Amino acid sequence: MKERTPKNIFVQGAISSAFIADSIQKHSTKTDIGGHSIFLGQVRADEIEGKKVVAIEYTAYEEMALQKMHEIRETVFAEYPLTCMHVYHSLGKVAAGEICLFVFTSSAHRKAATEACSVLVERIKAELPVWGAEILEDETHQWKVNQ
Amino acid sequence: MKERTPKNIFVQGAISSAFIADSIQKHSTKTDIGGHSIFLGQVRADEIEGKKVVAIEYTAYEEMALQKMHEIRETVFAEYPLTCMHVYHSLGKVAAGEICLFVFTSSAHRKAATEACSVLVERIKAELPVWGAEILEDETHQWKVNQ
Amino acid sequence: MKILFFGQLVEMIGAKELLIEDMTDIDTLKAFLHQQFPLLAQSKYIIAVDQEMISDNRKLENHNIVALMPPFSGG
Amino acid sequence: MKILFFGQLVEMIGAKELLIEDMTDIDTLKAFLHQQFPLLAQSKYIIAVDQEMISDNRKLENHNIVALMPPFSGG
Repeated sequence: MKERTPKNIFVQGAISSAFIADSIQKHSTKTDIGGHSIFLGQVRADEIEGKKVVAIEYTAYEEMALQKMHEIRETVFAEYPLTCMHVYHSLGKVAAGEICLFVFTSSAHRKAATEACSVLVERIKAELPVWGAEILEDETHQWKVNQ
Repeated sequence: MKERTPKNIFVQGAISSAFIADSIQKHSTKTDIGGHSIFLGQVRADEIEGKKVVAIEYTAYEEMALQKMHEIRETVFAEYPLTCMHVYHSLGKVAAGEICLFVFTSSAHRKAATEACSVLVERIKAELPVWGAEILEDETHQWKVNQ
Repeated sequence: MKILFFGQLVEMIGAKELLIEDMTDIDTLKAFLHQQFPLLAQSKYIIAVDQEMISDNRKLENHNIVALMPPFSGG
Repeated sequence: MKILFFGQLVEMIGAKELLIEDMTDIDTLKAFLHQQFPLLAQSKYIIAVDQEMISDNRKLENHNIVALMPPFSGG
């Protein structure tokens, strides 16, 4: 297995559509790619006991999360014939309607990219030490629960 | 089932990353969305008998393709709880490294968006009357075969 | 009636569209086209009448639009 | 040793980090913390020692970093 050093996946605040566009654009020089699969997590304005979620504030055990992501990355690269894999997760406050997770996989044929992207999203949500506090419109908050 | 009139999915030439970014950005007002799934088809510079593919030129039976896409859209909307569904396919010449297919689904919870996106890509490739001619570096061409 | 050709069939026939009258059914039309364009007889294609894909023989009238389509390769 | 708290546990403990010396093992540490912070005893959390998730008891030394983590909710 190729050694890869842990990359930073965390960005402060929301992930902008310009950042995503830039990331897509950079792949136009990789002409062995036939398909890209992208997952974007967006903050929902859920209603909790009559109060709307206005943002999610994310915190993480960063060092451990990056190490864990490194392991996930290696496993997924070993299992799927991918050309590229990029993961970005927000820290801090992300308003409802904004993007908080960006998972981007590319491969020669679509199946690998699509499957790897799904696997990554599931593993990121289940295995990374990251926590989201849902900030409500009255400035109280409640801790997000996955699934 | 809600009636939807056939939308045009065809764009002349490549699909730009700016167009994709714009499309993502427009969804920030839809705060009931929790996940977006995107598939991008990119033209590969395959080598065919020693000659590189420099572009694919797409043609379609447009009227029939739009009608068929309309049917697919209705079926997928009926089967998955989606908030949004967008499909764009290139016509004309798309250079190697450029994007020729953009499928974009959104839903409250990620599963619907992810599954619907995969189903759409498969059905688009199998059922839409669209043809791609692979233009080689010596200006000859050969007709693309799916799978 | 209008006969439409797509993809590699356009090159084979040398036209995107032909006007042929009084073909009573699909089989008659196919026999006629295969005689005129022998390469077509060896090609894989499917037929749509008025945008509806068909696999069996079927009566035709002059107002029908018949499309000959090689295997799809979009995406 | 350094004890790290995350998510809702930070609010419960009132700190992101505590320094507690001479806890011989995880069970001893947990008993100590549960006594100091009774709400913690009723909370769901998992423990990592030096970033490695553990489920059973385990000896501790003062250079270890122990993290108490409520269920993850990233993404």
